[in-house]
Amino acid sequence: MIYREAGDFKTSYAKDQQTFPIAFDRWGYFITLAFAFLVVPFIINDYWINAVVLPFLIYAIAAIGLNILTGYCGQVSLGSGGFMAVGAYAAYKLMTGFPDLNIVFVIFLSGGITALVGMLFGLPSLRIKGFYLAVATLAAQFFLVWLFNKVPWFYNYSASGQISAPERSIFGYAVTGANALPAVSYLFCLCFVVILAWAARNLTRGANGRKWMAIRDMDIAAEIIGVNPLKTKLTAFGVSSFYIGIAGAMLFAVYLGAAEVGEAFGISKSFLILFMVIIGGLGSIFGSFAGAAFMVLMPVLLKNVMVGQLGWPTDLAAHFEFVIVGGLIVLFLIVEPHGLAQLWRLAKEKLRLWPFPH
Amino acid sequence: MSANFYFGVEVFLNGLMAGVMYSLVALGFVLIFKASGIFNYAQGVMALFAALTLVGFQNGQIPFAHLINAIFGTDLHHFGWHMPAFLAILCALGVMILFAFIVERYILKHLVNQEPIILFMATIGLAYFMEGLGDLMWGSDIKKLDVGIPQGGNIWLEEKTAFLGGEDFYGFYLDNLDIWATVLAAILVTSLVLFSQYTKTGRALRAVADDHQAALSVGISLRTIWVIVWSIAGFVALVAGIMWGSKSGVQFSLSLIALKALPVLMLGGFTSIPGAIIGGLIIGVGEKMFEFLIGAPFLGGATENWFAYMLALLFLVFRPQGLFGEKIIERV
Amino acid sequence: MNAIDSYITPDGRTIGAPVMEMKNITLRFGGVVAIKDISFDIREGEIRAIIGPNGAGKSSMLNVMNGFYHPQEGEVHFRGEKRGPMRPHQIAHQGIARTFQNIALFKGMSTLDNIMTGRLTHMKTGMFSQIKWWGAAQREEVENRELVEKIIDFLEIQTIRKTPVGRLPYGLQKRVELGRALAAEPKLLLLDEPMAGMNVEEKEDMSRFILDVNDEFGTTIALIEHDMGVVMDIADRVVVMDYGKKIGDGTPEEVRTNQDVIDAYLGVAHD
Amino acid sequence: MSETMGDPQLDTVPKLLARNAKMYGDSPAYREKEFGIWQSWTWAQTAKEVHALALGFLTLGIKQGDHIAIVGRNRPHFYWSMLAAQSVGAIPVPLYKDAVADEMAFVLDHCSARLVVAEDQEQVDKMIDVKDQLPNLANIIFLDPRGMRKYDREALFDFTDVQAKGLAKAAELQGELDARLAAPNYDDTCVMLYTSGTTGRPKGVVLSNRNIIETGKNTSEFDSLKHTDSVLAYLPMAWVGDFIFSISQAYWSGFCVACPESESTMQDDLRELGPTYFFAPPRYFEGVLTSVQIRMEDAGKFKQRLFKWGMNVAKEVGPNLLDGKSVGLGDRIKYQMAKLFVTGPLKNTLGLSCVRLGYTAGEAIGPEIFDFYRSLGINLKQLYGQTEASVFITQQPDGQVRADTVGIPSPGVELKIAENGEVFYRSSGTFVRYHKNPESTADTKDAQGWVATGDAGFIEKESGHLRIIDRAKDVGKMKDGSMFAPKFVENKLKFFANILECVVFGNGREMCTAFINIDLTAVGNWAERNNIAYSSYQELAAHPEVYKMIQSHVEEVNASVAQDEMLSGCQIHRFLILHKELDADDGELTRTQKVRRNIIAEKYDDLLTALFDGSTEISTKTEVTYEDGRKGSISATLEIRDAAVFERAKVAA
Repeated sequence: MIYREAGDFKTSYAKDQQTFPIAFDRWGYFITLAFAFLVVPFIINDYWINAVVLPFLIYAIAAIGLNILTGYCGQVSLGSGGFMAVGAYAAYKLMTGFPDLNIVFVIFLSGGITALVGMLFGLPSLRIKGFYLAVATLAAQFFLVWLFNKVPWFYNYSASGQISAPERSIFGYAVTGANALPAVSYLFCLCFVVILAWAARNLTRGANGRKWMAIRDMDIAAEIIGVNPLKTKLTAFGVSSFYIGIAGAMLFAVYLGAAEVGEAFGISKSFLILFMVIIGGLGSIFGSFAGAAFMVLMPVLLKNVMVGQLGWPTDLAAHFEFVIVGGLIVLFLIVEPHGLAQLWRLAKEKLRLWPFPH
Repeated sequence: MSANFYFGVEVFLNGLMAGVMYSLVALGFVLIFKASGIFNYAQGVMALFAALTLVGFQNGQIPFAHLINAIFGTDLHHFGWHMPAFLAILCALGVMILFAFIVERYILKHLVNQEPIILFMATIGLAYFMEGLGDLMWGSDIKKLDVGIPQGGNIWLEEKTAFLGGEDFYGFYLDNLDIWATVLAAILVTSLVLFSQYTKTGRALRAVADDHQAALSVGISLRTIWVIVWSIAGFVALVAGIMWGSKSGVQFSLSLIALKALPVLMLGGFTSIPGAIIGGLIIGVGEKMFEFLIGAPFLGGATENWFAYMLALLFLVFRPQGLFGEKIIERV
Repeated sequence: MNAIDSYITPDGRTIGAPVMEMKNITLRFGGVVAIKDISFDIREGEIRAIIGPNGAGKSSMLNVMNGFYHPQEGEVHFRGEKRGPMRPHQIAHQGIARTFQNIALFKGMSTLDNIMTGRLTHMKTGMFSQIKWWGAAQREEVENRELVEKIIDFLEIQTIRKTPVGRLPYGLQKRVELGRALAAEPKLLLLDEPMAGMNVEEKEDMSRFILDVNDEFGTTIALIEHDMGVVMDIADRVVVMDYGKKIGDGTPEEVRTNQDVIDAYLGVAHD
Repeated sequence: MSETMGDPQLDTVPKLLARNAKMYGDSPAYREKEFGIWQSWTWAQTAKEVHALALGFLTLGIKQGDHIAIVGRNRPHFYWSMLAAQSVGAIPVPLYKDAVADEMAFVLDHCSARLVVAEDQEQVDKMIDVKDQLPNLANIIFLDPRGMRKYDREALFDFTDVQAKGLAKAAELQGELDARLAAPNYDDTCVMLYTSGTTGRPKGVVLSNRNIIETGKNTSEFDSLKHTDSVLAYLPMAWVGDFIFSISQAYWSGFCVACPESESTMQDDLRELGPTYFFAPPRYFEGVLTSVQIRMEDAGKFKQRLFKWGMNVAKEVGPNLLDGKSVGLGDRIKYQMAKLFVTGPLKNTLGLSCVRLGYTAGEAIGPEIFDFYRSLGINLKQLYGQTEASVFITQQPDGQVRADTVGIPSPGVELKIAENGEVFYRSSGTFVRYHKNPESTADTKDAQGWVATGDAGFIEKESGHLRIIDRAKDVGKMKDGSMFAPKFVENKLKFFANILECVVFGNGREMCTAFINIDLTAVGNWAERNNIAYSSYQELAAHPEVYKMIQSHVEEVNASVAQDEMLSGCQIHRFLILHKELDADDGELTRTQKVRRNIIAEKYDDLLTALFDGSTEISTKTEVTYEDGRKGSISATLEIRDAAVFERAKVAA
């Protein structure tokens, strides 16, 4: 209905392959970006930033990461929580170990370290497939959490066993620690999200992405047409963990400020990220955002309604949240196994064919 | 022989007993997986749910009391009667079977021939749902479960074995509950094996995994089979719930036994019943011994959390098809 | 081994020296012998068919040729070199592409992307230029797209360019798969029952494409088929297998008159 | 008629090309959807391509005045070939690519072509089949080498090779080429086009540079075409229309000519390209409208209601806005809403949203079809023309667009109506002669340059618009002496989506009867909805329900014909639905899809007698030709129906 594509034709492959081939989408994208950078920081309040926007941005990064591994390369992972923990603890050690190191580098380095760990745990993926691998990744989850619990060096022998982020700033604005202004941390995260999403798109649109998807769709055929399975899977694990590690580092440093591995990066975190990917849509960057938004917003809404409006005790509300999240997951899988991204695609098709039904 | 050796033996025995429980839970997975190709992550939560329901019936709790109170400002809690254990168990079993029907009717039916990973996700969703539901119905406070299984150390065994290993060894300390649990679990495991090996239904169950026609040929519809396996899984969950519950109270952590069973499956293979049993024992013994010999002394303990997984992982790297799976010849 | 000489086909194409030589190949699965001491060669620019009744071991042979199975005995020589222990993906890089009997397309991707995967062995840009995209990666993408579009045009599948392959009818899927193999610009193209499960017109189309491929790109083709009819029309030389043994080898005429072959196809009892 | 001398700089098409290459060097001249994207050539690049090809032609020894035949679907390379031909002083002769070998043989022989530029193996094979009948045919150039590896290359060349060869020899040939470019004058031949005459063998219409360039100039100015415009070239290259739109007008105003990927993808390509200037025969617009209706039938209730509402608003307001009449604010708002939700997206999905000028011609177009597109806000107009006139005889100026007229004389065209009602014209576009056919030249064009159109019509007093009734020779008298104009009735019938084609008979008889072809898409869809099972066109056509429906249409038409006191005698008393679709391959239609009524009358003589002798059914057997040229025959028993006829409208006394 809103699309006017006649005359919007492509005269080169570069144009044909761009991310938003339809002019209308392209403009929508630019406007959204402009809005996020130029308007949001001035209108947003602390509650929204802390309750919704920051977690959304950070989890979006994690979701993109897992989507690269699971959605694009078809390797199911239940270890995201553990890898986020790696990112977080790496960031903590780097920040405390090298106080002068710029926070941006800290975060990228933490991602890098996580990537290495991820590839280590990715090694078995050459031999074991499907569920076996999925369950195997739980090994990473439990082992890593245990490791950060049991080895005091990781939390600098602090009595509480907690890690807490010291203040770091860029251009004189604090982005971590107590004095960080919400708007600043927002912009900080936003920059990372935009860059990383863009990089993810580029990694998945070309040769590299096709290797991943070939492995996902039919690994034997992929190998026979010349895709090196181990290398491909490992890059997927590496890149994925890089993203998840960065998300972990930011969750700890920018959002939580202080964390204890058990409750911040437990297995429930792994599932949370997985839900985001599934509900958002496997194999879709947009889906990662949609899923993150959904899983972040829904509990907030439920809480507001049940506690805020109906005045129920919080524990009851929490239980309800479980019931509803669980129910929604099942419902989603039944109604649209390919997630919000697919719904979006279908809606778009309808709009493009409007007024015709097909 | 030094006392340490006997402590080791004691640990070993405890490991075996834990292992039997693992096998039991793992069996629940295997049955469902073989019959419906579903990897049922909710298995553990089912145990929790079953236990909660059981306690609820025993103490005559009013379901959803909190919710009702929250909405209508009432102050309900109990019906005020106590149900005898065996009756409560029957009721709980009934609930689990009902649950099996609901799952088949409202979930599985709509998810036939989806990719396995989707079904797996669905069971995770289901797990979340049941966890919330259980708490909503019966409240999330830790509950004591007592169905009359004797508890505490087994004096008899302790005295009989005291003479071994000199003066600083007081004989094997094994908890009666564990012994009972082991015995019951062993019985259950054997009967399940017999059931699946020697009854028509049982064979059908094993058949459907690889070939739905086979199942139908025995004259049982796929949906019936699903209901059956999920009921069985519910029953297994109930038993597991009772054991764990009586031991350490009915609480969220109970649902984690599922996570315990996963490495067992990796080790034994998702489709192999003997695999599940042997795997269970190996893991049970393995993690206890590892903790006793290496974990506690050198690694600051609590290695049970991950040892099983690491073991399974390493194992799989060298034998991807698991203990009892046959070698896969890949075709194109 | 007369590796130098070459011959001229009736329709005037020059067939060169052997591209691939199979020497005394034997392949077992556990106790089962799938291939028993088979030798033959495939020459530059020819269409070489391997035929035989179902279960004759044709597919296994193809899997040996592209390194998916490793024979217990015998040697595979490709372009004059003895093949060492190699993984299939390395062999693909040597210039051997294939199609599959039961289609092995990447269901989640469009026709275009599927054929683009055929180019993967030729695409070299590293991860970081991929991330940057503008520059090397995009240039490479476009160059390969141009080549792939020529193949799409050649196979007359322009209209399904952006359709997910899952939605395509069987015949078209076969064509896309051929396209994926062609995209690799292989030195040797292996076709696994390219006409299996096709109706007459589809078979005719496919034979036309195979001939055109061999003709336009001079591609050396080895194909296996269980029904003799089609093959005899398009193949230059034919190997006949039965129960893992080679029972005939030569031009279609020679093979057609070979007594063992006739028996095998009439299903005369084996002693 | 003024014998102006053309601007010496611009008196041939190649000179126009040179000018465009200078003036619009970087703006697109040609586009073609190929390899998944729109390959584009600027005017400058086009000039290079043509130059290279022209040199190539010289290497093949093309002489001035030679004929070069061009066979293929619309592709830039063929337009270049025509330009290259003109550059070396040869005469391009585009042919219908789906003509069978011997039809081509006739034409090639008739114009004694030296060279053929053919599209692909299919066309080349045809040439090779008939080569030995054509002593003059020296060489064949092909575009697509696919499948021709093994062909004997001695007289067969690849398009790009020829260009390369030409460039290689550029040094010695350039002088010759320049000379030939300079040589021709305004009245030398520009192109020769074969008319698929409704009767007999095609005639080669010779058009001069004057014809082509004057026409391009006048009509471009008439509709103020600019170099920023674009057109989709999808109609047969052999048809004069395509030459005028894609060469004459395009080169005069320098706009871009785009070619679809293939016939089958034309609709999609149109949607992508979104041209600003669009020509299509009424058939096309009918077809699209039918498909719109069919697709909307599958839509949900809400959408259908919205669609109805939007179209109604558009119908009320749209035409007035187009004609620049004053429209109330409320209506304007409603129209904008409709545009947002219905007409806008609809136009877009049809690929017509950018069209600022659309023409239809060739046959009468149904009023409601015409209004449908007008109300979408598409400036669709009618023109009246023919090959001999370089198309344009009359056309409708903006603001004076009506369904039932064909507009006022185009610039530089004079009209006169003979007493028998036949329309004559005289213009700068009037053709020079029929090739090797002085007598038919003579009886079409008289000494003063008046050309008989062969159509009967009259000029409306008040508006000065021309109205066409029918082919002059088809207009006859019925037994009772009243006027018989079959086309007039046929058109009314064809305005029904369910009727694809029909032929009315009755000349010299006491009543009118008709053969009818149903439209398989429309009727088929209707059958589905009323779950009527059918396996073939023949079966569907014979279905009593279908007969019932068609009968109602016929009677409606009779009712309206009855209103016209001149023609009320032409009401259809009896009709039958043909068991096969009329088809150009069977010679029943011309290549431009016009009915050849005499041929049909002969072929279906038995049916015709049955129609008039009052029998209620007739069994028959018919020859058919399949795509691949094989012949076969189908036999059927056809029902004949009587239709209600109406009182002649009394002339108020």
